[in-house]
Amino acid sequence: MSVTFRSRSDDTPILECRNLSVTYSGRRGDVPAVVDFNLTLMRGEAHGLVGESGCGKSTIALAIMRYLGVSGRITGGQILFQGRDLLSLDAAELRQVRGADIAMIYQEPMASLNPSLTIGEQLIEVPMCHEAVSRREATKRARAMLERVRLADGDRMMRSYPHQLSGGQQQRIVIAMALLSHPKLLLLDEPTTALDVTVEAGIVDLIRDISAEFGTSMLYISHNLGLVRETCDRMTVMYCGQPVEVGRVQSVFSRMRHPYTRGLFAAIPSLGADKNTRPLTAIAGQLPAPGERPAGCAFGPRCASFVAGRCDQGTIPLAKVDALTGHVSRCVRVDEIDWLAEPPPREQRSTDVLSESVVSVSALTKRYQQVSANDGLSFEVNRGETVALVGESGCGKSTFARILMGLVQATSGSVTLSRVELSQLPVTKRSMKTIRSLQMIFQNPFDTLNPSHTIGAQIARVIRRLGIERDEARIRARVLELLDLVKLPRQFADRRPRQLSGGQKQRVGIARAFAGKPAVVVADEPVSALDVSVQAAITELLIDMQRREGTTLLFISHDLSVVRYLADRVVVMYLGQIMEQGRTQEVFAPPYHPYTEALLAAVPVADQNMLKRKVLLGGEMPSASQPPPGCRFSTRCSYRISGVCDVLAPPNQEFASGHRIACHLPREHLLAMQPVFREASQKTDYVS
Amino acid sequence: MRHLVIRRVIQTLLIMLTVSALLFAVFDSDQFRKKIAVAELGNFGAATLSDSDYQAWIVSKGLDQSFPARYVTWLNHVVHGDLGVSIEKDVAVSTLLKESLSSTAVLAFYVFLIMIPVSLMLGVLAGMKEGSILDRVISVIAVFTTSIPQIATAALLTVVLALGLRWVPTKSAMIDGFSFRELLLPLLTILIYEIGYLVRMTRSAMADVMSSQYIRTALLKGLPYRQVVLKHALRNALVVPVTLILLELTGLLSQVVVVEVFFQYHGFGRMLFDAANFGDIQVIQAATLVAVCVAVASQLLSDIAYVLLNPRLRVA
Amino acid sequence: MNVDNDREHPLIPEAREQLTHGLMDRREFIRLATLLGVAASSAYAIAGVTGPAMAGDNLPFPAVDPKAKRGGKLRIGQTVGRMHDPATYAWNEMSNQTRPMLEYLTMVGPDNVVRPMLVDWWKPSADLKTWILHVRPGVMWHNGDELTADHVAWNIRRWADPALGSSNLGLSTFVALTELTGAKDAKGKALRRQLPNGVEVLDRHTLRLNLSQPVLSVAEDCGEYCTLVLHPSFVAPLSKHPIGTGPYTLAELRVGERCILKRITHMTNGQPFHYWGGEVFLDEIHFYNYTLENATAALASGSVDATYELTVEQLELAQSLPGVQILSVPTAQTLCCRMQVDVKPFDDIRVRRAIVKAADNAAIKQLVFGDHGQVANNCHVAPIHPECFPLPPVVRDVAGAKRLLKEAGYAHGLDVTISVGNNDGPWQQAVCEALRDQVKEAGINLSVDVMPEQRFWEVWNKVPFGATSWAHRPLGTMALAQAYRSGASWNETHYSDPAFDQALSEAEASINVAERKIKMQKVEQILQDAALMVQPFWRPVFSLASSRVHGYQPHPARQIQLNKVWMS
Amino acid sequence: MNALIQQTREHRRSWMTPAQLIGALLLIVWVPLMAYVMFHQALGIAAPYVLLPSVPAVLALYVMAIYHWRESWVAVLGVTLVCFWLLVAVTVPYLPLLDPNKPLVPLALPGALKHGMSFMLGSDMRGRDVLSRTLWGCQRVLVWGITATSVAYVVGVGLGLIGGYLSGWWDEAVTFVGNVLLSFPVMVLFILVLNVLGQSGFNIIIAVTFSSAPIIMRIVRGLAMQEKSRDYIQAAQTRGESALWIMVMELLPNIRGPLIVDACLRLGYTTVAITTLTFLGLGLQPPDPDWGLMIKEAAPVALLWKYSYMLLVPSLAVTSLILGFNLTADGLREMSQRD
Repeated sequence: MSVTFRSRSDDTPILECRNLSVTYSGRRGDVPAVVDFNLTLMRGEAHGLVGESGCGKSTIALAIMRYLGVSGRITGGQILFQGRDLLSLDAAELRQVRGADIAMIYQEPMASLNPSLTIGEQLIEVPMCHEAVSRREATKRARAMLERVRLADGDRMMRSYPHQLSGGQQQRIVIAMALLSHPKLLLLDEPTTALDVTVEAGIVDLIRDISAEFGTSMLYISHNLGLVRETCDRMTVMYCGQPVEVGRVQSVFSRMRHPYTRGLFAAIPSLGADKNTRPLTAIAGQLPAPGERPAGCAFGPRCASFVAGRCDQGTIPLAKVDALTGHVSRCVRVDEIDWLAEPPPREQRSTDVLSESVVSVSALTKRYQQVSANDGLSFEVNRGETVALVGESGCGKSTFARILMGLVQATSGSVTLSRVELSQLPVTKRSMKTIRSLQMIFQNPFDTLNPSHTIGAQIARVIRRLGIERDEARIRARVLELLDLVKLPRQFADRRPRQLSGGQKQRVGIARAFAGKPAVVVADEPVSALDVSVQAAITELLIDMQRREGTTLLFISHDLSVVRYLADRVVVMYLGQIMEQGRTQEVFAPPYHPYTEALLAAVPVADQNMLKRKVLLGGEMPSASQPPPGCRFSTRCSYRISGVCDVLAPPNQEFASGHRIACHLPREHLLAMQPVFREASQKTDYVS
Repeated sequence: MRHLVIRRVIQTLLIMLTVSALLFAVFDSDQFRKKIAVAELGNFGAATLSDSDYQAWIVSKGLDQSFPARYVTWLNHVVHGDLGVSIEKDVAVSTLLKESLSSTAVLAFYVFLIMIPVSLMLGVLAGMKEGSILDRVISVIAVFTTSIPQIATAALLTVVLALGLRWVPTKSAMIDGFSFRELLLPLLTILIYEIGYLVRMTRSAMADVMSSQYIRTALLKGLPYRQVVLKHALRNALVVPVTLILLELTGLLSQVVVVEVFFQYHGFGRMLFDAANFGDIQVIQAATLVAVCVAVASQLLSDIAYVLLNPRLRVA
Repeated sequence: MNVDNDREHPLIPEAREQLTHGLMDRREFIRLATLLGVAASSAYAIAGVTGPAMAGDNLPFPAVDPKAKRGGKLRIGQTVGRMHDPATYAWNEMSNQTRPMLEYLTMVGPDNVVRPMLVDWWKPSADLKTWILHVRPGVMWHNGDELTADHVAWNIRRWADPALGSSNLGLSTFVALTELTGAKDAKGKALRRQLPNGVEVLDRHTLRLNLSQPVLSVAEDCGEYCTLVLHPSFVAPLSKHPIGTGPYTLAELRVGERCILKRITHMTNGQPFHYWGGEVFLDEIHFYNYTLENATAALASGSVDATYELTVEQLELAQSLPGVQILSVPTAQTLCCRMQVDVKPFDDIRVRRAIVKAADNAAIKQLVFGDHGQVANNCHVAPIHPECFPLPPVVRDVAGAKRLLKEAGYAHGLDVTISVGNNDGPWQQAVCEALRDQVKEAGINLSVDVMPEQRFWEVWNKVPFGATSWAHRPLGTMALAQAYRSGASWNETHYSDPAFDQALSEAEASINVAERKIKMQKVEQILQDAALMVQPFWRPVFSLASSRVHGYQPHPARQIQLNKVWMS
Repeated sequence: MNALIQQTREHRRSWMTPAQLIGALLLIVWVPLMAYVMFHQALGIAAPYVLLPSVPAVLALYVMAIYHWRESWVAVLGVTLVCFWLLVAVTVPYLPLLDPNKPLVPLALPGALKHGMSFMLGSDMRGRDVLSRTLWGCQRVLVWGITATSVAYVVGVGLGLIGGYLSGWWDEAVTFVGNVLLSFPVMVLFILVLNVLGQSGFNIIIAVTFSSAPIIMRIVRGLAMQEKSRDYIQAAQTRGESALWIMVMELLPNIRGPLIVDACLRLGYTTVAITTLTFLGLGLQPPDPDWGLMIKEAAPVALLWKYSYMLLVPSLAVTSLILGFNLTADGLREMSQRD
């Protein structure tokens, strides 16, 4: 671990929460958001708070700040900051604590900055307010702080408005703002969730350095186990407003002693595993609705080790797992469950990939005025295969999907589906056969279904529209059959989307896509908006459906773990161009394209057994309206050959059959690249 | 930013051209022309206007040209300030407009003078703490005042202030010259609605801003509440009200019709109303044109103000 | 010809005879005598009644109040119109604005008796076809000219010029100064031209009218509201070049806003102005633009001192206002719910008769004016007209109306619409609504189409069925000649009956009252039988003034005469 | 087979969705009322019976509205006011009122008992009962207001969907037309339209459409553009649905929330507009009772404190109706924000 825990003899914790309870009052009565929360945070310590959405982790941060809005209130417990009860402070005292002693960093940097004040103005008011320094002095400090958060061109930054900066820059500004008053405690509420992976890696790196440099204590809130593992010393896993497992990060990851923690871990695809070697296991059931917390263990109804009469009785206390490290778990059966048992092995799943090309893309280009969203894409997709398009936002992967679906038309080049040219054919002019054989699954579960129509009606409309069935009774029968296939109860046919959870909606989306027995399904980030435990279920469902129907799957994602997990072949895109493509194992192992390498290194890893090499990308992603000449990645590439990379378009170097890398680097150089990941027992220059 | 403004200016010009063409076309019919002819030839009724006289008049006026030529001629006149002559009042329309617009401008001046500070202040106070007692009281009053149609406001104010308390005269013809006492009823009538409307808009803008994340950031930075409101919130919350205030110039042109007619105040609205009643074509045409000019200009100003107040648009 | 010595009309002795023998009542005698050129005061004297006190023997103005004070400004609330060409004025209000500045040849007083103004006497021939007019000497124009017979002749010729399009051509006198050309215009209307020697100037102050047919009402016609006497240098609009003979001149005119007249002290040639009509008291006269409805409010709040008219709806309200005087006068003002005889379904006289029969004039009057006003007889001659022959009252006959409708083929009801403009007040609409309720019993569905005033004036003579308000005229024949004679300029019913025209001309030609009354009976009867209109009543005119205003007299024709009005 | 049975059962259970039921009820209220007011003469003897079905429909609507919106007292109050006037509009022929158009006793003060007739709210200068005129007066305002707003909505929504969904040249054209119309101050536009076309109820509908449709168009266009980018629209596009289907069946139902709020507000605006136009003498013409007309007629008469009821009563009536619309809109907006 790079963040080595510097234990001090100072006994007073920076922050201590004792039996903290927070309740929100709503129209349907009071809803407890946090119940009996305990936390001790020592000086210089970084504590991770992990859990899925709705588990109360953000509420804790806001409660510490005493900023719960009109509906939220603290119903019990204490929050001690350096031994002082924050709950007893009056408004003026509170103001002195806020920003000066405790600072917060937010999930959406853009929304957190005032759009009509310059960055400088927003920065300097912190020291001016808390330390009553002069404007000049405050400006000097702010300017210096910008350098420490590694923002170049600080003077320009100071004069800029938030909208003129990129998301990564904005988050650095927010961090700088938080650090300006040298707070003792930093609350980070999902600080990287809204950012791209490579940007996230930079921010995480910065946060790690800051905590080392300033000795600030941190409460790091995230849904991402990997991030917590990489940034924190201790962690708390939250479920339904309660901590279920607390301990040193290493201890928790190596000895998970709560079924929920284990479930979470099992639901995350690992960069080292694919669908055939380690299938994902979803957590059964759903998160209970707020206010409907079951008696006893909140996780009980979803737990495989549930024992009636024990798990659903009374209050479950935190049981010690390891007294030395303070590792505790809220499980009554912590000593009974066989924690080492492997999940039952699944049947070996294999896909019948035929070498028959279904979708063929060649030199496809799409320009919106100046912006070239796609530039000369060429690749093949074979029948029954899963091909993943990977890249960060703005790389043009969604544009390609829109061209394929006929929602926009290409500027030049061709896309064929079963030898039918589609690049210039809008969907309204396509034959019913083409439409039927090409369907799509969308990213946002809250958007994918029309809120006004029942689930049944929406699926039925597809069946009717695509001409699969004409008889009303048979349509109805087919609807119910599809619901069965995506493992949704039949009653859902009469429900409206708002009565469904995100995962359920995505199941309906899958049912709708597969209703017409399509040859190709395009899935645009189908799981990225879902909680971890649901992601796994949906991913598995997708794989099942694909296998059952023999469908070709075009999977668009920014999440390399998921791609690694389910794709047969991968196409890596950057700024509208393909950087690398090949079979999954080939892409995820050297030789890498420098961008692929950076992308892989940026992924936070939750697996204790994996070690990761540090590769950081410099600079910002250039604007798509002014792509750099030569290799588009050249502005951020650490291997850049000046005079070549930024002048000439890179050649495609073929390494294995179909494994192509668009790079100027000499073949030998590429072949000599080290893998990004290693097993833990190996070398030491890997970070973990 | 310059690009945005230029684009808006061009759009505005295009709209003005279209509106002027429309207005010209609408009043370019035989029926209306005959009326002007009758008036200009000084005859008592259209019945006595012989066809030959009429045709001669048309030729003398150059109205026998093609439509586009006539339009261009007319537009040329308009641009040079020749808006025709009022049939009813025997005065050049431009003179009439100048007088009536200046009377209305006096009214408008006082409206804005009072409306802007009062409504912005009340709106900000209400929106600052959504759901507080102050907010509820202000909001409820605002809903009421925006629900009373102006004729009802005018009637009720007359009943209370003029008939009941006898503080002000019932009418505002200002026959002995300008009198603030007489201006009071029309002024209040407009203000009651306008302030309510603007308070509601300011309140919701302020409430939106106060619930935004950057206000949370500012508060959690430990800044004093006053500073958060004055420095962080107002700047963003007032963008919409300011643009709305400029747009209200248009709204005012509508409202003065009712108010001026009710209180017999000699302004633009009254003039337009009289002209409409009399069928004073050239006055209607010119007044509409001027009204549209003012409206379009206020829309343009409002858009430009929006761009200027919004750093996102100002600093591209 | 020495007209001065021969001023008494040959008919005067005969009339005096009739008066003595009780064949003629006193009022009628006075009218006849003044008509024939006898000064009103003399006529009153001959008749042995006390006439209204007058300012002078030969002056048309009332006597001067000994308490009268000079000075002050009178503010009157009425519609302020433009002052373009007095001969083509469309509304009476315009002439009110002009009256302090321009004057008439004669003036009809509040008692409906005509008196000399700019002519100091007149004399008709026995056949009423030749009239001598004597222009009052010593009347000065504001520019220093003296008023002469030539000026008057210029005016009269102008009024009789068909090219001008003045409503004066609806007055018998001026019609009689024209002749038919024999040609017709595009719409089939007979064209007229002026008689070549209709107006003859005899000397500096005397002129003679040679009429093409006998006319009784020359003196009254010369006092109608469009016959303001202009200086021959006149160029429209009047408001730009105001030259008159009156004691005031125009100071400011803002149409729809105000009209301000100020007393003249000096003529434009610098000489002091001496007004012929004796002393006037007001310094300034202001007209402020208030509609009928708003004028009372303006008076109540002290914005004006007097109003043009008080509508009957506001009567009760006005009575409760402190410090105001309500003035009223009987008139021949009326509302004619008239039908066009050449438009379906009114081209069928049975339909018109059915509507007339279904209406109850007395009930309508009672409903709208209560105890004020007089019931009318659908023949447009009022009891206050000297020549009125009292026909028996029209009787409502719903059954008869139904029968007529059935005959006309409307057994299952008739749908008609009446248009009304409320130009004299909302009572007009009330009349139509009452009519609607009454004719409903006969199976006639009458819809009332209420139009804004100005709209209504655009179509008043075009709508098939409309409620037109008719202003007061001193003689009954005057309205009949304007409105019902074939081809008359204001013939809104399109009625054309040679028998009627003949009868009317005969009546107009007869001076003998007993004889004329009998002739009028025929005229009235023809008109009533033609069932052109439901004319329910003669309305009174009310006006309102602050008690500070003295001598403000309501006039049956709503003329505002301010020469002797003063303010305290 | 099983599925079939289930299907028919479910089909029977939901033969009419709540939205359809509300729509049907609204039609049952509005159509007879419109027929009654616009074609009173033509209906003849049947006229009084036409409104009978509307009475229970109004009550049913009220009960439904109260039930659905019980969480917001603002909305409940608003709906109560609106439904009160709706109820008055459909029951007024059956109420024991004096003839609203018949002059009975002029200037009877409120509460006066004259000639055996009780004038609870007094009588006007022509002796017509103010209470009766006020109650009858709501008919015209409601009918023309609702009709004009509906027409404006049909036009505005249509154009807005075209502009917002089809974009491109369609959008440019629709937006330009909208901008041209919006460049007229409302009252100026009304005066112009009514002057050129003449004064009648139908021309008021046209004038209201000219002034409101562009605003509705803008709102719909904005909502449609926002909604268009959502995945379910793309889903519909990718299955080759026609633009018309997407606009009407996919888009429209999802933007109806803000539109219903706006419609309530707009009903208020239209009511103001119609009352104002009548007041100015430009709109609906006398004699039938109408609030704007009552104010117009009373303004010159109510010059004394004791006659102020003539102004007060119609002013309060029109205010209460508009307040009803505005409160309903506020309540609905508040509820939509809470969800």
